[in-house]
Parts: sequence; structure tokens; C-alpha cells
Amino acid sequence: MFTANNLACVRGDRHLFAGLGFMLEPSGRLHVTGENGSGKTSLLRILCGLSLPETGEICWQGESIARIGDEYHKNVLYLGHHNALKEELTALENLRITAALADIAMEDKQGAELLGRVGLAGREKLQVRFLSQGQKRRVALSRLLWSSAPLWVLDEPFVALDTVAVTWLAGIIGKHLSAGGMAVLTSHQEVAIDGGIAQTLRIAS
Amino acid sequence: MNGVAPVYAPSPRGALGALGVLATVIRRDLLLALRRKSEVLTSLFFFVIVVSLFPLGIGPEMALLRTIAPGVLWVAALLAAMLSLNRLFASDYADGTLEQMVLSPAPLGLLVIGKIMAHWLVSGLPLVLIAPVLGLQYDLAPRPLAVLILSLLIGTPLLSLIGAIGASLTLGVRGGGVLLSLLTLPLYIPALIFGAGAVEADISGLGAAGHLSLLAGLLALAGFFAPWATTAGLRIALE
Amino acid sequence: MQWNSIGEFFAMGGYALYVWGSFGITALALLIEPLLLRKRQSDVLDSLRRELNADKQQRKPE
Amino acid sequence: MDNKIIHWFKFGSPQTFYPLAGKMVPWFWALAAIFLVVGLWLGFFVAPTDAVQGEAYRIIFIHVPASWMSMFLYVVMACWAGIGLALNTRLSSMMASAIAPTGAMFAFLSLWTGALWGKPMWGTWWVWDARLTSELILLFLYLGFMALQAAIDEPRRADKAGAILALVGVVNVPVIYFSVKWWNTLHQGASISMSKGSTMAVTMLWGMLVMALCFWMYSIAVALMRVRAIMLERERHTDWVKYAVE
Repeated sequence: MFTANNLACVRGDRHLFAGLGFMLEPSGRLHVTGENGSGKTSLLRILCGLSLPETGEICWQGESIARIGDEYHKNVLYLGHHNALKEELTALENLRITAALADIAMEDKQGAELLGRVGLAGREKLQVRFLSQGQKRRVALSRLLWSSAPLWVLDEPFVALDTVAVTWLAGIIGKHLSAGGMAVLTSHQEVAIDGGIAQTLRIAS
Repeated sequence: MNGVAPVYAPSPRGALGALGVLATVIRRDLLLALRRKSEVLTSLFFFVIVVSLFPLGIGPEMALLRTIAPGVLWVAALLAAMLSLNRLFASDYADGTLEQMVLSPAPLGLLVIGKIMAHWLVSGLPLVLIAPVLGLQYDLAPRPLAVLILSLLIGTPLLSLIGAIGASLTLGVRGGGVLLSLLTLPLYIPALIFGAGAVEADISGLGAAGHLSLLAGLLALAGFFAPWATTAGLRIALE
Repeated sequence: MQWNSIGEFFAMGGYALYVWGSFGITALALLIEPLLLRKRQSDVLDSLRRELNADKQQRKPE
Repeated sequence: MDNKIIHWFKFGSPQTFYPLAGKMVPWFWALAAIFLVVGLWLGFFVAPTDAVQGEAYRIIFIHVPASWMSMFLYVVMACWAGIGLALNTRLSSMMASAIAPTGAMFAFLSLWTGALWGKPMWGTWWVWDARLTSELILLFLYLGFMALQAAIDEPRRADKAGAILALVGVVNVPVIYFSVKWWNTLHQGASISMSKGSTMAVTMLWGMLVMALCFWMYSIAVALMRVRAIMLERERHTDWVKYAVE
């Protein structure tokens, strides 16, 4: 169970939001909506523990994430605006390093298979800077396939993807939810995701 | 609930442990340095050029060059280390990989130590290796030369450690490069004093052991505090 | 008392430049700092008051 | 006991501290003025002429207290910054930012008066003496702190980054001081020695102590003035500032 209570966020002089809260059960997904600059990204970063809220508390399984620390990070997968890829490394190297940082040893063969599943077969040994924007995004999204983190925090995951990839990604998120996972996401597009219990949180400024 | 079955899991999956994570970070940064050779070579050339400029400004008198050699080499090493600090965290910060490191279940301090070690291997160790050649330009005798190498060997990791604090604090800040030198150079002074002092003490027959052990003491102190301060700096930068 | 005349006091045994140079700069610094701060404070207060008045006048027609 | 804690937290919030600081400032100005008069009287009229240095030594009545203040203020600044970082209290971080410029000014004054003292004594404006050199480095540390805070727009981040730097600096100041001292003895630089008349030393010490008290009170007054301005600037959108202005 993932809960947030009375969250407030201040950036410089601007009070982005206050008194924000929600509760997410297994298989639940939360759509965060709001205008540009309303603080969606700030909220997502607060939820995964990158930044601290001005007030309020976030609890994972009833325990404050400020107290759990690194242990909480095992349960979260965060996908931000950046792809978090090194341009000079190959797709495969990037994948293996990302896995290693999550404390998972990944063989070259497994990595290649994973990249094949996101449509990058034969491009494993290519440096990321030679890939197109959409291909880079898909390398970043391949993390969703092997991660065992129950909570996915996805910031605009459908950006820079073609319609086929959007449907594919929606399917992946649906599967994750059916398996008892949770997801918090922001999206400009209306994307149908099957499975899970949907909630919407609107940040009004 | 402790983990959800992955959508697709490559099997088998073993955990790496702390040392494995540390090795991954080091290997990653070394690989990156290898792919961006020019950046690494720039600071090495900078070191060589700065050291070679001094005789041109001061005059080729060997006795004078011998006396200023330790100071010149150390100051040049300081500036060269400075030059490479900017990119210690900057590119990771820009492409989002730093965020993922903070969110990794491995302790951030460990990852920071890995990055600092890689930074030393890439930009500190080459300085130590090229220093004997430059020392010969200044007509240093074999013994002082050996002490110089030893002092640089202990001192350059210290520069990387202290510099990492400054690099984390100035991350994404306007005018970060100049600010970084303003913050870091004063903190480098003890390293400079003991490092160059060791060589001078050896030349004057006082023995370099005292200086070198103080330098090693500073290294131990920095090894303890710097990763902590850097970690705190990174968290603040990402907030 | 070591000074026989005011002139002797200001001459400082031939070290007038150094002694008065030190005390003078210190006095200047300690005077300028609070004056600058007073200006800073009144500048902030001014801009805040102007903001507040503007807000009030906007509200009146409603 | 509980009451006391609540009391302190109450004064730890800007809206209660702002008027309180305003009331305290004149008192510290008065104290500074009293100590100034006494200190100058001791320094110029009670302390006798030095046998070796003549009247030039009277510079120490500001040089030494200014050096003391610059070091003391750095430690105080680091303490406030550290408290701000640990407890996330806005006011203590603002105090740290308010102290820094005054500390830097005292470091500068210490260097300036040191140079003016050095010229007649040793014939040069600058000596690579351990104390002067570490004072110079201290000035750099202050400037670094101020530059870092000025370069960061987000006040909360500026506070935290500054705090880390101040704490690193406070660990480093003694290391720097001793390394410079060691370096100086090895190179046999000029050493400052005062003539050691016993009666003389006592009046001199009193003069320096009273001047140091004057500078201390001055620093408190100025820091309080500055922290008031910082509070208004940073919290201009809050309700308490609107009430305070009206």
C-alpha cells in the first residue's frame, strides 16, 4: 500500500500545491493531471524520494519513506523526462549497467534478448547516440520488462513513441498492474490501459 | 508484498553485492573515458604545457628550476585536477543517470566512491605517471623525483576527493566552472603544502617521511568525510 | 597619558599613515555596512508597500 | 521544560523573530558604542608606547580583534548553517547567510590592518606569515560561501549547499591553519613578536578584549539587521510579511 498525506511543494516563490493526498492499493494506478508547470513532475519526484515535500508524509507499507531510505528504492522504478542513458555506451552496456545499479547481474545474452523484445534486435552493439529518439526511449523503457519493483513512477512515458509502441507500453503497464503492481503516471495523451483500478489526481493551481 | 513478478524476467538473476556495484560504477566511468579520449587527454596536456611554460617565463637557470620544481609541478597538478572536475558529475546530471543512481537501492555513498576512484584513475594517475618526465626537465635528482612521484600518488586521490565536494555543490549552478575553482582551490592548500613540502624537505635533507605521513593522514580524513559531503551535495543538487 | 598635545596624538610618533590608515578604513567599513543595510531594508519595505497598495486598489472596484 | 521548548520554537519562526530582532538591534548598537569608547580610550590613552615598535603597535587594537572576530564568525556561521541543515529551520539558515558578509569584512580588515602594521615593522606590506596567510584563505572561504549562495536561485537549495560548504570549511580551517604554520616554520618566515613588558601586556590585552567585545556587539547588531532584510525578501509572499509591513 502506498499513501501520501497532506503533501505541499514550494519552488522558489511559487506554491505549486498543498494538502495533496491519495492512497494506492496493489493493482491501483494513479493518473496525475494538471496544466504545464502545475507541479506534476515535482510531485512524481517527491513520490520516489528524489526531493522532499515542504509538508506531509509519504508511506510505503505504512512506513514513512524518509525513514526507510535506500530500502524504499528497491520498490520503486522511476522513469523521468531523461532517458538516463549514456550516449557513448551501447544499448547493451547501458542496459547491463542500469541492471547492475538495481543490484541485478545481467548476462549479455539476456540483455540482447530484452533489447530484441523492445524492437532493437541487431542494434545492441550500437552506441546510443546513433539511435533515433524513439529507439532511445525504447531502450529506457526496457527497464520495465525486468524490474521487480512493485511501484512504477512514470513521467510522460508515452512521449516520443509511435502508436504501435504506445499500445505495447500500455500493455506492459496493464500486465504489471494485473500482477499486483502499482503505477503513478502523467500523460498528455489519452491512452487506454487495461487492468488495474484507475484514479485521477488533478493538481489545480 | 516484497516485489512483483517482472513482466518479463531474464533468468537466472543473481545479486551483485556492494563490491559488484562499486566495480560496475568504476568500469562504467572508465569505459566512458575511453570513448571520450579527448577530454582525458586535454587535462593531461594542460598539465604538461603549464609545467613547460614556467622555465620560459623564469629563465633556464638549472639551480632556480630545481628549487621551484616541486611547487610548479604540484600547482600544475592542482590546476589540471581542477580542470577535469567539472565533468565528474555534470554529464550524469544532464542525462538523468545521476537521478537513477540516487534511486538505486545501493547506497549512494558507495556509488560516489566509485565515481571518485574512476576520476582519479582517469585524471590523477596519468599526472603521476607523466610527472617523472617533467621532473627531468627541471633537473631533479632521482631521489627527490621518487619523493615527488610518491607525494603525487598520495596527493592526487586527495584532490579528487576534495574536488568531488565542490563538483557536487556547483552542479547545475550558473557559472559553475569558475565557482568550482573558487570553492575548491582554498581547500587544496594543505595538499599543496605537504605535497610540495615533502620534495623540498627531501632536497634539504630533512627527510620527507613527516610530510608524506601527514599527507596520508589528510587522505584518510578526506576519504572518510568527502564521500559523505559529496553525497549530501548531490542530493541537494537533485532536489 | 602619553600625549602632550593634540598634534602629537595625530602624528602617532611618525606612524600616522599606518595607524590612521588602519583605524580610518575600519571606521569607514563599520559605518558603511549598517548604512547599506538600512538602505536594503527600506528598499524591501518600499517595494512590499507598493505591491500591497497596488493589490488594495485593484480590489476596490470589485 | 516542555514550555521552554515551545518557547524556543516560537522564537525560531520568522514572524515572531522579525519584531524581536528589531527591538534588539538598538541595544546591541548601544553596547557596541560603549565598548568602542572604552576600547579606544584604553588603546590610545592608557596603553603606553611600545619600546620597540613605537606607536605603530596600536594597530593591534583593531587588527587582533578583527582576526578573532573573522574566525569566530566563521564558526558561528557554520553552526547556524549546520542547525539549519539538520533541523530544516529556515531562520537558522538565514542567520548563516546574514553573518557571512560581516565575517568576510572582518577578514578583510584584518588583512588590511596587518599590511599597514607590517610595512613599518618589517618593511613590506605583505609577509607570508602563518596568521596572515590563513586569514587570506579564510577570506577566500567566506567569498566562496557567499558566491555559492548567490549563484543558486532556489533559497532552500542555496541554504543547504552553503551549509555543506560551511561545514567542510570548518573541518578544514584548523587543517589549513596548521599546515600553513608548519610550512611557515620550515621556510623560516618572519615571526611576529611583541615586546614582553608584563604591565604592558595586561593593558594591551584589556584593550584588545574590549575592542573584540565592541566588534562582537557590532556583528550581532549588523547580523540582526541583515537577517531582517533577508526575511522580508525571502518571505515576501507570506501573510506575516504583509502584516509586518502595514
